[in-house]
Amino acid sequence: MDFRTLLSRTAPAALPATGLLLSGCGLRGSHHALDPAGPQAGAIGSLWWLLLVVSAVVFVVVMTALVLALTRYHETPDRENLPAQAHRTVMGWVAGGVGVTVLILFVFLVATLLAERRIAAIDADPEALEISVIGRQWWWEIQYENAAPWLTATTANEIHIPVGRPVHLKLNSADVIHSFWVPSLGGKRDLIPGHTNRLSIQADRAGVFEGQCAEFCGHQHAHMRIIVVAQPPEEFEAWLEQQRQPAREPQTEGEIRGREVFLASDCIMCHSIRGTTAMSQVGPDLTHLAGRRTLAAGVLPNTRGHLGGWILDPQGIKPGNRMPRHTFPAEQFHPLLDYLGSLE
Amino acid sequence: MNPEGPRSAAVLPTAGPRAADARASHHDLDRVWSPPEGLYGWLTTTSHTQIGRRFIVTAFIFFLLGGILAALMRLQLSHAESGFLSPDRYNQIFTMHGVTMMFLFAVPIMEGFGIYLIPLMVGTRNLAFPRLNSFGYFTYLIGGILLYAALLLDIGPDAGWFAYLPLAGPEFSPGHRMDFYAEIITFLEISALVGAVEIIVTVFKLRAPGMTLNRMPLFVWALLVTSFMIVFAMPSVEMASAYLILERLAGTHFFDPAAGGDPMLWQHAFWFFGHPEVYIIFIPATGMVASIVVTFSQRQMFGYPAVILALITTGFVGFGLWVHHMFATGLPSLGMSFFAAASMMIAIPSGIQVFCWIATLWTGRPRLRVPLWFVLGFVFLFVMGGLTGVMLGAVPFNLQVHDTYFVVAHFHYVLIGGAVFPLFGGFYYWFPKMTGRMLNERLGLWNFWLMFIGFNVTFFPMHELGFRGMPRRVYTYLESTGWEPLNLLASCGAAVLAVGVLLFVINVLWSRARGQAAGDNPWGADTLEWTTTSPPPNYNFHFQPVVTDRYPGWTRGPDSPVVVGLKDDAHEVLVTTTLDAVPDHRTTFPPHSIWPFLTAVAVAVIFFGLIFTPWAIPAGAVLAMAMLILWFWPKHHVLHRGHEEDAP
Amino acid sequence: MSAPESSYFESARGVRTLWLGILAGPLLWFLNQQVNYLLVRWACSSGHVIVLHAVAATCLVGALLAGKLALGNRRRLEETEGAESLQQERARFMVVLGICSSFLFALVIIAQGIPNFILNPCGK
Amino acid sequence: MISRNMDVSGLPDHAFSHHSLTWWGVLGFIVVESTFFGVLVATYLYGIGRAAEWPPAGVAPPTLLWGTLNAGIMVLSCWPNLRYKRAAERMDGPACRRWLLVAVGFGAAFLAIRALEITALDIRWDDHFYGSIVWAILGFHTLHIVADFTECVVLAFIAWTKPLSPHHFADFSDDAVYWYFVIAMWLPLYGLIYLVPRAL
Repeated sequence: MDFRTLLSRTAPAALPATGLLLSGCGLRGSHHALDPAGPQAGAIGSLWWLLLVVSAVVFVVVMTALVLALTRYHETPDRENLPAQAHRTVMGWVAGGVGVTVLILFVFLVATLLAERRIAAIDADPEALEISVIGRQWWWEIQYENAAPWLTATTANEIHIPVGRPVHLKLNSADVIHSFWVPSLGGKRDLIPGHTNRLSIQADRAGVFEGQCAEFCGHQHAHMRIIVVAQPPEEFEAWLEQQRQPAREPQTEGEIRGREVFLASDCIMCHSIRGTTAMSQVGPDLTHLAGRRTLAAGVLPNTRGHLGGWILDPQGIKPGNRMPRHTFPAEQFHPLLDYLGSLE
Repeated sequence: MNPEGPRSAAVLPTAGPRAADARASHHDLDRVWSPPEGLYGWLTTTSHTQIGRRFIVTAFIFFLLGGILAALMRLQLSHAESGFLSPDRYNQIFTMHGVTMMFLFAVPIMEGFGIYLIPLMVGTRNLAFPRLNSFGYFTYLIGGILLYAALLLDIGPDAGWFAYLPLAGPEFSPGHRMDFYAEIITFLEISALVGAVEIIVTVFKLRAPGMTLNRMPLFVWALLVTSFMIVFAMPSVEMASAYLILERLAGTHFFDPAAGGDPMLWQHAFWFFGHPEVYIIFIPATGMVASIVVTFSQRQMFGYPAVILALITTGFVGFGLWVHHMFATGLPSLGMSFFAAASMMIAIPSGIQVFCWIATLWTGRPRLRVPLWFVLGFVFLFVMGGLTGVMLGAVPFNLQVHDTYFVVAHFHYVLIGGAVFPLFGGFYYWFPKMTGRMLNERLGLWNFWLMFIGFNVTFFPMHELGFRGMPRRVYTYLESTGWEPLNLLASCGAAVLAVGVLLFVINVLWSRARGQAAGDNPWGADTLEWTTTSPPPNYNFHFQPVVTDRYPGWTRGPDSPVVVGLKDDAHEVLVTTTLDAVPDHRTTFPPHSIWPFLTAVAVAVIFFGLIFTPWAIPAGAVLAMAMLILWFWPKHHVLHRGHEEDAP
Repeated sequence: MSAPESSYFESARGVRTLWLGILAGPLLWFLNQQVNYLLVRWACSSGHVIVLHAVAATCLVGALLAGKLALGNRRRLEETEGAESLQQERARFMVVLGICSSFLFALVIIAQGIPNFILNPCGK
Repeated sequence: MISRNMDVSGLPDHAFSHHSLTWWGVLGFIVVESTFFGVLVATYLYGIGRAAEWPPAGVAPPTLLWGTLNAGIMVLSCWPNLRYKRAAERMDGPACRRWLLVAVGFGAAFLAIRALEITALDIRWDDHFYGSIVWAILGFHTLHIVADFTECVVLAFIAWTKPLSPHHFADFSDDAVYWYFVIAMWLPLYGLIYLVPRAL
């Protein structure tokens, strides 16, 4: 019954498999609310099974009563008056049914409140890691804040978390209401302009967990996906340390040329690459673009071909999104892709 | 200062057959109560049977249109990354699907049945405010047409029927799309509000003598509770959409956090209406179910007071649930849990009703005809939807499935299962009364089973899609999500469902022309509407009946007591007291009139004009005021002259 | 003519008690919910969860008193003798509604009182 | 079974107060509109709950003079309104005509003062949330005064130009009920707009 222990036992076995996934394109992750990967989703899963089993019994009983009512032998001819004895019997059944209903509902209520309390207790962990998530039309900005502002790591559409440690997400929106939801890790929470909401998640096994914006937010609501990559703590720390660094300097001639193209283009109107003069905050931070699994908020695998396609025709891939079409002559375009592809 | 004494003394029971009263004649009644002919008659009629039928037909057409939109969505979603609809179109379509089904179909059709049936069921000649009724219909019709015109012109609202701010605000929805939403919703709901006031006053003051509170048919009770809910719920959405108008038109800051506003204010105001709305749709359906169950088990409703208790309880608790649409917004969890508790407790009255219906069938002799089949389908689907509803009340579980296809599945089970199935049962049940002909039974069975199977195939898989992470309101999804097979299955189910509905349309068209003649009371039903002819005459009853028990349809005979002494050459009806329906005075209804229609047009000018210019307010207001004055002006004049003419 | 006692439920006073029996429960429930909902943030900042309990308890007592009133009305009805008049029949119906609605809403108030024992008012 | 028909020809053909259908209709719309006002009040209180300062920093609450004067005159107008309603229910034509004129006079006074009240505001509806809700409340209430004032003028015109029937008197009586409502609504709104910000 306790999914948490079950899963924490099976998690080590799952590691090699997730390793394989991580090395692949990374799009096939887990995303099922009843396949919990953390204690929050686990608590909700247990609550669900209770609700389901009791409800199924109730449903079967009511349907049986309905079928019996239709098929039993009837002999009462009078439309208006029922013999007192029969009335009492049926009244007893009805009252009993109502009584059982009340009882079940109170059980549901208490079970719900206890599950809620359990989740709240996990959420209160002072050791938690805090990550800031900002919803934007139609992508997610992720910030690992640091007391030293220059050590703040900013990325997009991909949250890395350490396995086994609670994570507090600080949720804000830069435009309309969005909702953060990764089913394997727990319930959702809205990102509302003017409010700072919080949500705690925790992964008890390594893996890639997918989610998606759950509150309608305009044209590309359908393509506002997010992935959570749960890694062993040391792997996570290494990743975070790398993310804090400014962008890798271009090495090859193509990459150097690519950076020139980038900095001369209108890309810099929206994007920033830390360590260069591109510092705009409108679009996703590209400092470590090549290290991400996906492009365009989880829509495309991050390959050179897809990146090129995305730059040339973003409106064909995500109609209505904020990135305009660009045309580059081939002699600029290939170096640009070289450079962006080198930003690990 | 009211002459209470002489009033009651004036009621003199007269012995003898009704023929003793020679003054009443079919001919005079018919002349007085018939609407004028032709287009002018269509625009001016105040007859509740005509307007009620019109509400039902119009709302059903909107149901078909909303269904077509749903079919387009299912077509788009049947395959991953389908290019059939652009996100821009899809967003308009899903918004209009919601707006249509909630505002243009469900509420108006329930009110339409109420408008048609309630005067007949309480034994009077018309609704309390016949001209207001006509006004209500035209506001509804004009509002619906304007919304669909916008959709066809590619300027249909596209921020969802719930229109959350700031997405629906001026910054993120520039252009006129959401102006249409804000203006037309505000305008349309006028219709629901006037309908509710009419129904309340009719039920309170125009019941046949002897129809005390505890003899009112359950359908009348249901519509009474619904109307009260409308009166308290609709103003909330009206005010919210008025704020939205101001926000978009005048630059106010109700929802702008940068200037002290809050987007959550919209959600509170919207759902304070939005949740009761669900019960506004569902409660009339339970009234239909009660009528059908009683008639087809030939047994009085088991636990009549318990069922009414359930209706009243649902009506109240329905106002204490709205926050459960906002569990994910980060409100304090203790505060939310009060709403979670209420969301679960509302299952008690629903349970009481289900048990009483089953008990009625149990103690009666059920006859399995098409209306009862629809009710059985209803019980199946509604119990299922009700149980998922209880689950959704559980806050943590809600946070997983909120705004996913699980919720889509849930509310279609309670809205289609809980309201559309009873409604179809109601169509089969009252069609003979409205047209004088029976609907075809065999086609009806096909209709039922195709709808029932199609419905389950469409919506049951959506529960699982929700668990798999599929959010609502997405125009497409990636193939890698693995949602395609279940979506394809759902789309196939939708096709079956659509064929079922099509069979119904065919059945209605065929039966209206060639159906078997019905007679006054083909089902052996118990309520007053079945004691008059099918279809009823314009004046409903030759003599207003005097009711002596709860089941006049079963107990009344040709010699049963009636009301005599009402003028049959004027629109005169009897007004009775609220609790015990004791005759109080006679009142004369105003005649047919064009002004309600013109007033509706004038009010439409205000709201439609506001989409484009604020000057619409003064211009439209002067126009509307003029129409209103003309509407109320001639009434006394005509009445007065009428009095003089009446004098011998 | 009916006895003076049986016309009690036609008098304004009698009718008022009948309606009170039916409506007091739901109205108190609504009050309980709204007040408690509004007080949550305050209870968090001040730490006085007891006030939430007090509101729920007061409303519960009120609903039960309405039930008692309705029960009293039923006794009054049972005391009247002879054939039941139209008005008495209707009054009996309203009394039954009043008893059931009072106790049903008492139940709902209890259900809404439970979270105060389990959850922390500061929890999000 | 002998049927006992009910002869109602002796009943009156008009009624006042809660006997009349129109009274119930008016009551219905009063409830609807009270709910509207309730939503406005709730919005205002919601704003207070969200704001750190109410009214926002640098904004003074509306000046007391005109609002208080209007509230005072409205309370005073209950008296002629009562006379007007009573005259209508007695079917006293001459008295009714006179009191109707007085009512029109009061309506004109409310409107004139309301105009001063609105022009005295030093905030705009598009300044901030506070400005929006204050304007919305004042505007919505003014709409009611305008509507009822117009109705009063029309009724006065009818009263002075046509022979009056019992139905007219019933209408006059219902109109008076509506006036009470418009006045009764102003008192809590006055407290909300003028007194609450000062008490906070």
